[in-house]
Amino acid sequence: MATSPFRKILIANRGEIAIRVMRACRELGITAVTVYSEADRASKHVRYADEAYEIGPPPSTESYLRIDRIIDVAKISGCQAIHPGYGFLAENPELPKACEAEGIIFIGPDSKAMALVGDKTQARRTVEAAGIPIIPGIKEPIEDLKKASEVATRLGYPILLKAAGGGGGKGMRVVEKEEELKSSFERAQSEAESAFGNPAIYIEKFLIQPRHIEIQILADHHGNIIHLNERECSIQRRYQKLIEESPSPIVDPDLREKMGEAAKRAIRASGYTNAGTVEFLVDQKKNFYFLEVNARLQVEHPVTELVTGVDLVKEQIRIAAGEPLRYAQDDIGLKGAAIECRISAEDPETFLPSTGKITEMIEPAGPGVRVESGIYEGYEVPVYYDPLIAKVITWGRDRKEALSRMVRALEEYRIKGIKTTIPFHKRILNYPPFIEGNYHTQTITEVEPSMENHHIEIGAVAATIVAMAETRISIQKARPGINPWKLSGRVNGLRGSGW
Amino acid sequence: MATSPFRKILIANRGEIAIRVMRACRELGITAVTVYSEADRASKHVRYADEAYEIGPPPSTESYLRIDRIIDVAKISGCQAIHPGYGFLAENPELPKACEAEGIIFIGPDSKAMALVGDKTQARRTVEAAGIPIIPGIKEPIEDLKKASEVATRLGYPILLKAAGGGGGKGMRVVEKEEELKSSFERAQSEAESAFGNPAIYIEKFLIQPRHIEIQILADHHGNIIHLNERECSIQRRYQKLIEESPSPIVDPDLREKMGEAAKRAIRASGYTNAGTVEFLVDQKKNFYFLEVNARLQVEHPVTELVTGVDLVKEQIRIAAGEPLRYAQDDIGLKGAAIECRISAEDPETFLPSTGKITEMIEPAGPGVRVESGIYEGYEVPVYYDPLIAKVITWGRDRKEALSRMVRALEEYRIKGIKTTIPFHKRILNYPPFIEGNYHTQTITEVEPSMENHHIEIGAVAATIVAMAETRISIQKARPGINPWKLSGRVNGLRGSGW
Amino acid sequence: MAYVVQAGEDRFKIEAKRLEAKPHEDIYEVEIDGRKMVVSIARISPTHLSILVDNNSYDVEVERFGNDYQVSIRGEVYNFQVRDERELVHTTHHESGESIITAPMPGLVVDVVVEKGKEVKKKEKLLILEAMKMQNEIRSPRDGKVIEIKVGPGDSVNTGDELLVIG
Amino acid sequence: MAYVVQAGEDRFKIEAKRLEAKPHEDIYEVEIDGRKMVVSIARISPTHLSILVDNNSYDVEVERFGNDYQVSIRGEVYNFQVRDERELVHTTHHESGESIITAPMPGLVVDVVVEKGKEVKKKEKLLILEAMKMQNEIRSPRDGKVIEIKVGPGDSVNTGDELLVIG
Repeated sequence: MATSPFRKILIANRGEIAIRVMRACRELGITAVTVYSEADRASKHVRYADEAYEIGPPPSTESYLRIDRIIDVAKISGCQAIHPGYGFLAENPELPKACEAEGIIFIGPDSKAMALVGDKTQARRTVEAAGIPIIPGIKEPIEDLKKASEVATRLGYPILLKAAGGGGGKGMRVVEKEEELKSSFERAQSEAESAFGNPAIYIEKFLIQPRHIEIQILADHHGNIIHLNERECSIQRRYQKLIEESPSPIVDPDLREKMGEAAKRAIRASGYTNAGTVEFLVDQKKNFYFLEVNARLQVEHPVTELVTGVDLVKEQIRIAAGEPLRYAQDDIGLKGAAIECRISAEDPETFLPSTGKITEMIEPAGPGVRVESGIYEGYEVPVYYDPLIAKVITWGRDRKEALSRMVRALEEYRIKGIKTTIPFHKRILNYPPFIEGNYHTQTITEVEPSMENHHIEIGAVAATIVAMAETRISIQKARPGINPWKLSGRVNGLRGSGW
Repeated sequence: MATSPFRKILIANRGEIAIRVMRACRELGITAVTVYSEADRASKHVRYADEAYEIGPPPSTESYLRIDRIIDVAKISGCQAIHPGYGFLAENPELPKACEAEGIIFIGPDSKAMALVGDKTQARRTVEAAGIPIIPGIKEPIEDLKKASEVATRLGYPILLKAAGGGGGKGMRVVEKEEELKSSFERAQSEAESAFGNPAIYIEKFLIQPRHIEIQILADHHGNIIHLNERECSIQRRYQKLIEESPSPIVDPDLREKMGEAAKRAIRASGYTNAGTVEFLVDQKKNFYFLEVNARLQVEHPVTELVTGVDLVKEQIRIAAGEPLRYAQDDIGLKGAAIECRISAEDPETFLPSTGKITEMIEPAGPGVRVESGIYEGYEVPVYYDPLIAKVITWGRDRKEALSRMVRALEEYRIKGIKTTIPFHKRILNYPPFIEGNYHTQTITEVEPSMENHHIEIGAVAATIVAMAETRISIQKARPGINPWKLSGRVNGLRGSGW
Repeated sequence: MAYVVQAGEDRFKIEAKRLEAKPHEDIYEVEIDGRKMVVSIARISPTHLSILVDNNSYDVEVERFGNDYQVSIRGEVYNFQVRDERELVHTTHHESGESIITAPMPGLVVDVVVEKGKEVKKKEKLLILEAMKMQNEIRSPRDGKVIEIKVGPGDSVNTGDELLVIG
Repeated sequence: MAYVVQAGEDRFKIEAKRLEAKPHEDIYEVEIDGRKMVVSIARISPTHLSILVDNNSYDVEVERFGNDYQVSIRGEVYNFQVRDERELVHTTHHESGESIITAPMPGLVVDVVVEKGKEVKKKEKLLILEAMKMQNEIRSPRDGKVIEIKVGPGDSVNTGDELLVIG
């Protein structure tokens, strides 16, 4: 039905983002090839793909992080391009480098630009030189506690520790005072090592109650760069984004214009192409500071898609194929408001991962609701990968409508067999400062456990009815040797007081 | 989270449209009450409602069409307003009349305007007087074959027979020549009688290959009327719409403006308020003729919602509460393109109804896809009601993108246990004249059964593997008396050649 | 044991043998009309299979309607008859000259258009069944004669109830 | 037979009797803390109930995690313990002074922060378990003393495996 510059693309990822990219491929008439680990044979991305290749054992270091195997699959299957999704190899410059060596197109920036923006120290230097404000902090990665202590003392506590090797919140820690530095520094190093294979950490001044606001960028190979408005991602836990929205409740057209221009300058200065995101922190006086460039499609890209009508994945593919951007800056509107909740397989109180089999599932639908998920009824959520299993994104004519649709969608979403963060999201959606748009990166720590118990009596009745039925069934199952007439009597006896 | 003029609304309907209206209620913070027949206790609309009242046996004449019982429920439950959905009582002026008598607000036009537009003869006269072109035909309902024959001869064949008492394609027949008139007239009368309790028929000149294009209207109680662009609904079978889209591929801004203005004049001349649709036929020279006013929310309203961003159900509720329209004509844009496929529980080849239990279900999702459905896994599709079980609506930045998303969504939609029209829709979506936007109300008769069999070998293998497993299971089940060791031997023997 | 799998004029002889059972998949050797291939099957449910053949991925739904297996792959639908090769030998000898027309869905008989003894053509209208608010025409599957009429106007019927016999 | 159903400090005594079985619903008489009500239950699945009480409609999911029943209604989640009233009499007499800390999910033990014999406070960190790419802190459910440590750094554990004993 559609024509495209590529015939065949390899999606080197799994879960919801692999399916997101494959959906774009189907709509463009491109054959979608994917890879999978031994744990993922029955995963949805394998079923959704046109072709699928096993690349190794479950741990991602032996499968999804194996550049050699991914390149092999691309060559064997005759793929012209590789889309990395997010996570795994998406920000590893070795993948575009290997693609360049093999004549395969990498759907993302070239290895040089990716290496530049991925090295946060170098990235800061580059954008600072382009006249963009950065957060006070050092410009060198640190591997040594003594050095860390000196720098922290100079900047003044609180300070922030971050992995130099990657993003996504892994390895990030705030340190409030000198006494906490040692243990936090060591933990951050160990997480950074395990997540990115690089224990280097860098340190910056920690802003009080800042807002995390980022600008979506598209840049082609012909020097055209546009921004697609901001997303606010201040609802975070341990530096992991949980909720994102566009527009930000505090960004007015003037600030949008300024941040958009700064982001474009940062991208131009870095020689960056394809889709990317420039992250800023915004302080209480609406000063913004460059944080980093995310050299990939973001988890939260759908909120931008809903308010602009642009399919970012398709634009990534077109840019990679060398097409000039189809939109000028003036073509990018901002219609209504969109919000995303990331649903994780985690206990909503303790945030401990919850794995297991999804026994029943009903996804939300209806007006203004979009679901991106990698799960299905009967799916076993594996222990090896990120706990993000689904995203709910809602659109409304205004923020209020988008929020009311999100509450409705979260109430509709039923995932049984594992615990998820849905109840946690519902709490945030009902938290007055969030409803008022008056929140920041620490807001989540203020949200109290839910005290809602409107329906506790009905809940108790439902639990009783199900427990009664289970008692009956287990009595039947547990006594295979019993005379059936007697068993029948027992069951009927129980039936008198239940199902 | 939201405030609304009403505290509590009764939704006097079932299936997907009842859920659509209840979703709007939830988003507005309105308590949603519904009614159900004995066959519908486990239906999704009962589960979705805040309150539900049983109103009678399965046949709709004894339940969903019982105005007295519906009014009783509204009074007992303390509802301030009634939303009728579409179908059932939605175009029966007795319902608004009963509401008026009881001081309940009817979410729709008043009984007088509904009676006027519902009487097609009177409606035509009214709009013709307002200067809007109508199709040549008579202005009187006919109950007698002889009269019908005279009129048909005067207009010249082909002619069209239509039920005077209601819409939705029921009772409609084209008659190509005199010899067919008798049987068609009798059948049309009988269908009209059974669907609307009124056997009267009217006759009009049948246009050759016209296009069915309709204008969505919102009219408040303060004299404000706006139109929300057109929808093209030319893909019809037996005068039942199957696929609708907005914008129409043949409507340019000039024609849109003209048809929009004509529709507003028709609405004003009829004294009509709330949401309504003015249907036109458009001939090959782009002349348009008034067909009728649909005095209700349409099945296909979501396509308008997707290209305008207006939630029509919420606007209906606000209008009914007496609020002035929140939009002027200039606020109504037209962004991108949207298309809807109506999924029915029917055999895709014979169109015979298919009832039974839905054993597995996966609904489509992802970018640009909206699903409105009234089904779930485990649901028994009842024999008593309309076979429409779900709607898939897709949006794209242009028509091509909307269509490619629809194909992708139809491929994702899996409904097992009953047959559905999904394969039929896929055929239309692949039919070149449809892809080119070059179609009309008879196009569907040209679409050939699918000859696609790219995957027939894989299909045959899958059928074999499942059949083998079933054989094994049925052997196990069928021989309870057999020595278990021997049975085990048999099973293993089979296993050698199967699962 | 080989199976004969047929959809309209397409007919395959298929034999499948399980070679290996892994945690997430079963590996089969499948012989289809003499060609052998190795097939990986992951069972999403007993009637929903993820199939990989030469790395090509198919997400396949199978439904049984009576003796037919309806298979859906990416919106393509096939109706297969699956028969044990040996069974086939028997049934082909037993073909009767009569066709029993059964109700395709529950409904109300509104009209029987033909009378007993009438010669009918293939696709000729036989009776009208109302269900789901629509009047549905039941047509003859073949040329023949109406041998028996088992229902009359006003009768309620269930799926599979016999309506007429064409001989 | 009555049940005691408890969620945190909320505790209900519930007795349910089925009065009638209809095609689409079962009618129960439920007595909750002495108040009687009539409840209609439609089973969407064995653990998914549509409940009507006085025409109020609740779509309720119930999940069993061990002895707990997790109930979701419109995004509200409750964790109930459901016990037979008689059973309750027994168990309250058998409370042991030891708490066994088990792994809440499969993972890799990265670090054990406490040593045997250490006094710990409620919520004090005990060990670090890596799963799903995150380091998760396992904390003490109560004040007490570390009586036994059953795992060490580098050990892989499955859900429910015993990690430590607090006395």
